Amino acid sequence: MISFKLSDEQTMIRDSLQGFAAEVLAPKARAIDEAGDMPAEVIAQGWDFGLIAASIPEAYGGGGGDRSCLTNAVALETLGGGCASQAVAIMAPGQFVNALIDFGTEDQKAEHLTRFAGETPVAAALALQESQFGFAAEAQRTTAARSGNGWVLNGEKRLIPLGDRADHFLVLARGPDGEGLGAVEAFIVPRDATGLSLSAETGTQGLKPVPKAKMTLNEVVLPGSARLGGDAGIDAARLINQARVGAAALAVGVSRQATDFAIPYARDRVAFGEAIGKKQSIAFMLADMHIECESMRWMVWKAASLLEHNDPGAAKAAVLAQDYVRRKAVKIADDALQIFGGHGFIRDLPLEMWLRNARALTVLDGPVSV
Amino acid sequence: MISFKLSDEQTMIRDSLQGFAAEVLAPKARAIDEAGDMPAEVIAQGWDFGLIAASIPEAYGGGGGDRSCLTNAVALETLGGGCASQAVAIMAPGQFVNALIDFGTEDQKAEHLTRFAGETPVAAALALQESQFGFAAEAQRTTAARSGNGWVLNGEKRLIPLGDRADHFLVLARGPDGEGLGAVEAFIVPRDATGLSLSAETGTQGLKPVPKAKMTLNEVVLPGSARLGGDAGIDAARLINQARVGAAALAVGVSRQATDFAIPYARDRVAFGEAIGKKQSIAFMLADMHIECESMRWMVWKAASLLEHNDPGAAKAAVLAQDYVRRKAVKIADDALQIFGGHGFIRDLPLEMWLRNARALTVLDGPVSV
Amino acid sequence: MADFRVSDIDQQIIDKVIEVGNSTTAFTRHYEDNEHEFPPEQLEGEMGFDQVLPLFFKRKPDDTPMMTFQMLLSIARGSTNGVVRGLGLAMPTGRANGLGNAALASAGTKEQVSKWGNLFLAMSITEPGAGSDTKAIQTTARLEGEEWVIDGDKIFVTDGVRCDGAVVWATIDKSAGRAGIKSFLVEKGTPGFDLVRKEKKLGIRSSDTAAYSFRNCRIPRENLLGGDETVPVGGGSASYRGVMKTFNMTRPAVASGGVAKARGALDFATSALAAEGLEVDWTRSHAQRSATEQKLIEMEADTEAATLSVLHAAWLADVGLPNNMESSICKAKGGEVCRTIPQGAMELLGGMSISHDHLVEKYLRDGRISDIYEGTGQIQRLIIARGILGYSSEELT
Amino acid sequence: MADFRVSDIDQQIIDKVIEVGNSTTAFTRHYEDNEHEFPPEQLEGEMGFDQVLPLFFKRKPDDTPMMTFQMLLSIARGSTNGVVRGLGLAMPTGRANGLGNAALASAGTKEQVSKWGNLFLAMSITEPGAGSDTKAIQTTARLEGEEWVIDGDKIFVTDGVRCDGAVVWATIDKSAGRAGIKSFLVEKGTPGFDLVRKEKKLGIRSSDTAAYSFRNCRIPRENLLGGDETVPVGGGSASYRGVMKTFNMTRPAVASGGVAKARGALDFATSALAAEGLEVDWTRSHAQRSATEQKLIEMEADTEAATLSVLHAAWLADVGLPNNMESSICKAKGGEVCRTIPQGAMELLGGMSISHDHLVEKYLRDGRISDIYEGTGQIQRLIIARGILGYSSEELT
Repeated sequence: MISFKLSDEQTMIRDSLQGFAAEVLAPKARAIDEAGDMPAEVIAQGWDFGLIAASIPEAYGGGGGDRSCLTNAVALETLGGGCASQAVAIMAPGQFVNALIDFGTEDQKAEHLTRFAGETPVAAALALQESQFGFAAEAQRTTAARSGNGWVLNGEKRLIPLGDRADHFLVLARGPDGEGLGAVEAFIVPRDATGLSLSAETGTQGLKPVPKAKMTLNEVVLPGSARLGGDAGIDAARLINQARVGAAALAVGVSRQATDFAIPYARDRVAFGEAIGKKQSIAFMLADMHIECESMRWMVWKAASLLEHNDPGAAKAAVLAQDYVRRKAVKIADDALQIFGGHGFIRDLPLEMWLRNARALTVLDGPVSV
Repeated sequence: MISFKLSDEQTMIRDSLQGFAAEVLAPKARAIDEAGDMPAEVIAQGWDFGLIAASIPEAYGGGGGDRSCLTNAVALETLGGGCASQAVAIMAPGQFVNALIDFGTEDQKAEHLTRFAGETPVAAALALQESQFGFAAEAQRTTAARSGNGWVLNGEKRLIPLGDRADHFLVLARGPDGEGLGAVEAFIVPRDATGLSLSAETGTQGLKPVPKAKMTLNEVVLPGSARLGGDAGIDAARLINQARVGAAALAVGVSRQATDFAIPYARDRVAFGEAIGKKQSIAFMLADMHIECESMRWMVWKAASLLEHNDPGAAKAAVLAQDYVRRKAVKIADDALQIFGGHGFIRDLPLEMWLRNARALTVLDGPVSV
Repeated sequence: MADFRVSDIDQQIIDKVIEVGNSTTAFTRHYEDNEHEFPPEQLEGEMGFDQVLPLFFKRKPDDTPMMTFQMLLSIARGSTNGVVRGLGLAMPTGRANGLGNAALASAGTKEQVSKWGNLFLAMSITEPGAGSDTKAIQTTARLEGEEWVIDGDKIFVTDGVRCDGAVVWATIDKSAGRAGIKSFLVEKGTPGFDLVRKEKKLGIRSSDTAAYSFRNCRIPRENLLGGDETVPVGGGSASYRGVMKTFNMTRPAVASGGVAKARGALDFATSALAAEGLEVDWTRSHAQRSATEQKLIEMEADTEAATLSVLHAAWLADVGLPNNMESSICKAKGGEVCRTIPQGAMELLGGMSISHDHLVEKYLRDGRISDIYEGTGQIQRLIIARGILGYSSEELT
Repeated sequence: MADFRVSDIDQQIIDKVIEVGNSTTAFTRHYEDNEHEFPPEQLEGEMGFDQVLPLFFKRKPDDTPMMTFQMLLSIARGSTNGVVRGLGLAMPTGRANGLGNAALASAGTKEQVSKWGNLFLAMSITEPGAGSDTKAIQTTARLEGEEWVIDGDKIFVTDGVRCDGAVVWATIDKSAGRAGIKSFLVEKGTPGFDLVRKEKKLGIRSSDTAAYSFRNCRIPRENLLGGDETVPVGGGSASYRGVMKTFNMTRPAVASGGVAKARGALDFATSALAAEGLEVDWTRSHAQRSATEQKLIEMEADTEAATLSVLHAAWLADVGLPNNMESSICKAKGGEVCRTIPQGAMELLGGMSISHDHLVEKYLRDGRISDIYEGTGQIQRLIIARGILGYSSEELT
């Protein structure tokens, strides 16, 4: 049945994260963005909410809760409404953990999940993006070839979140079988694998303070057990769609934040003798921003919910959510900036940061997952 | 050098057509559209301006003026600003004549052009559109195969303007050589060719009163001399781009007409105690309509001018003009209707007719040419 | 918990509604071309809502709540090809389902409902000089003895030709503004009440639209809806509020009509283009898509967003939460997609989309009204902006 | 006759301007990252406008008229990668080319022009509480003996750090509204005139932006631009009108800056995607294109339309025709594409577009200001709407 009602647990998570986003993340956002550096304490504070460990089975020391894409979407939107960069730093390890829960063999789960169930933050990340412009996950260039019982990986991955500190990466690569997304495999790769080298990225326009690394894979030899899911492999479409919807959920949070920031300003700012909010051009712009924040949210919720239920319509819903948010989120952040005029262009206010973050979140296939 | 100045002759043509469009075409437009029938007298009155004969060489009894795509663009915009349907009925034969002037052999010109140099209207048309959705001129399905010294045509053409009365058609078909547009050839086909059958179309949403026919070509055998341009053939890209820009020029006229009609209404119509033109939502809509009417015009002028000079940038400019007008013209006509609210939806006012005509002109590859 | 799936039985109902809606497809073009002709009681092959009704009894308590589900049905029904009977086709409420009936139900006294409940009633509000600004209406009603005397002109009366009568808005006191506006039930045949013309329209031709004139038109005193004109002027009249309440509840329904036309045009384009080999591959990223795929995806996303906004507004009503803002949001979205999606569908289909050989052009014409009636997109944005900015209707105009 | 081609020599000049503009590309990222550092007189490999100047003498009388051509050059120059010197780079007017210099040239007396013409002058109008609404400025100037005493705060002063002084707007009579506003030349170092801070901005970091404060700042009486404050209040002051005239003339120039950033981002995307095999085939129809091709075509069309609107406004000025409406049209278009095109370019390029490895992200940041300064898109639309509707600035607000 169709319902827009969050469960009590989801409501509780949202409410507690709302406070954290508004009182902890948002006030620090500008300073962290300017410094271009992510404080470890932010990650630790985020870790304390137990979002990542919540759905790790009890057998591995986790919370044993249901693995819910919708809960994650709600959490990401809420955190993104405080600071998208800090949200990414906090939630990036979830990509690794969620994929293991969804696709990992019992051995893989046992080996890796326990580490994420503790009280200390553990860094891990998905390595998906590559150097080429017009990057498409289904046409990626990193390759995985069979070699005896194991695998050999070659290629380059870019903009890997937490790449400076992660002990393990989930590296996506084109395997020898299948076509398009059907050929995409995921491999659990330790940081110290021979042939793997990491270096810091030069910098990015949006999500600026998120630590990001470039990874070169030069004949990286992996055992057969490194292939996520073992012989069964993974459903790459599902994994990548979870990442797309994750980024979209964050972008909804950014859009909502920018809209909510612009509304009181439009009431307060006087031009030509009147509050600019009383001008239809500004009032209607705000109305459209509000309309689209709502619409984006339902698109993301639907995609997350169908992904959670492994519904046959999930892939379509995820593509639609990604497309919709891509078109609306940047416009909303950009219009919010416009309402502030020249003030929006100055780095004293957060408008320009939100524009950069909205742009980053809607060109990347997700540094976080639902 | 860059200049936006029309020649004295172009200015004169525009001014005289403006009067004709406003005083003759526009007042009749609604009645003709409702009747779904094009009066012969309209075509005769339009013919009297000598637009089609103007650039037929003197040797064939024509005006001997320069063949100017820009002049045609100006004329089409102006006529389209009176009534697009009547403009099509008047100017459709120009597609046949212009193509003959541009690409015809001396024999072809001598045989056909003289007929169009007289005082009596002569109907002729380009047969381009086909049944398939997503029609692309470069992937058309009508074929022309060599047969001895001649040709055999097979296929179906749709929505041919003046198809009920034209004595000759210029039929486009894929020849045996080349790829894409490079394979497209034009053939001069008489109405009574064996294997050719014509029937009236059931009706259309826009350009409703323009007589339109469906043509079936079943093993239509043509002599070698029927191929436009003889052995040299044609530059199909140029011919089709002239049609695209022709339709765009008409659509600019429709957009301008709708905008100019909405402006005084917005001043007069009172809602909530004030002229609706004083509401920024309406005022800015009108401003955007005006901005885009201007912008579309320059896009069309540039494309027409480059086509006229056979400039290397002409194909690109034509595609850009078509794309731009496609996106803007329908929006303008639709916004004009919106300003009139429910009144715009009723067939007493011309708003809904302009919307239908704008839509037709921006999905067809031109029933007229520059 | 939040969910976006429909149950099997609900899907069966939706499919059946579509089947019913398509059962008259063969006649659609005829009633487009002969717009002032009313179809007979039964068309060849026509299926009725009675085909759908039995399925309803199989619904379970945990199926999608009713108002939300009605929106899904409205979108499904409006997206079909066989709309030849106007707004009333295939809906479960029978003949007496005009907009005026809704007004009667919400604002009439018990006696009035029982007296007129079986009439087919239109709603007559708009005037040549008053569209969205309903408080500017000029039609007057004055009490002479036991009769109201109505004078004025009305336009855009939906079902105004075939209805049995209309609920007419008139002011009993122009100086009182909104509070002076009352609604009156005027039956067809009342002297002084004339059907001036049936409008010729761009679309929704199977829904007739009338213009009325009232000249010294006398109706019994008890034809005032709600029965009592003495409600204090300052607080607004009961009947006015009753009708506005009807409107608040019907906005999602009207929005669903706009979404339906977007959906119909999009479905047409999707299948017609698939037949030409132009089909969306949902596993491909943007850089690997064709222009047609990308445009279909964008149209699908826009239509989906509008659909979800309608469902959300309806769901709030289902669970008893306020939905005033959300009703305007979904009406704005429905009004947007009813314009852009049929336009976009025709663009992708190309030149042949304008031909009467196909019904896609009808979706553009039929859909267009959805951004106009029951409040234009501009009016909805005004309501939304006032809501988020905390402005009154005097502060933000 | 109407023509849209450029002559060979003009194309050579454009190409050379691009070469000059790209000559400092190696330093661009450095001055982005170290935004408060001024580059030295000469960077390694840096070319100057002296490379371009000789070509100008080869232009013929029938080449594109000068202001129109300047717009082409401005777009070409602004689209290059090597913008490390702000607005003044590679322009033919030398150092004294601040916005204040234009104001001085148009509103100053002969004596004032000859006295201050060699200074680099900024323009100081905006205040924390007065952006587009310039008549609301609060900075005051009062005459005390032979001195004007300036008091107030100014923000968004372009070149305000490196300039020698600024033309400052202040009111001598708040009750007179616009007519009370005069402009004053205040040199750096004048007591009471303080540079409060240099702003940190999203983009155009090579153009410094300052905030000023004036506290009991005394300047000689003759520093009033135009020299005479006694112009009747009702008719507006000569200096105010002088400056507005400057603005009217500079709107196309500012628009060209926005178009330039659109052009630069689009050119980057076009060639980068071509290298990946994603190239526009101009002979293909919509149904045969890839999504990338279609988006590139739309962005190219939008950029072209904006370009033509700029050229049209400039051309009208060249031939001596009024261009007030057209200046606003092109400013609106420039403001639009400076936002949408860099955004769209990054969208097509995908994730790597955010990386500092590439300059495409800079076009988004640099371009964004073009829809804000010299009148936002909203202000331009207000001007255009007033023009077409025949409303005064009091009637349409």
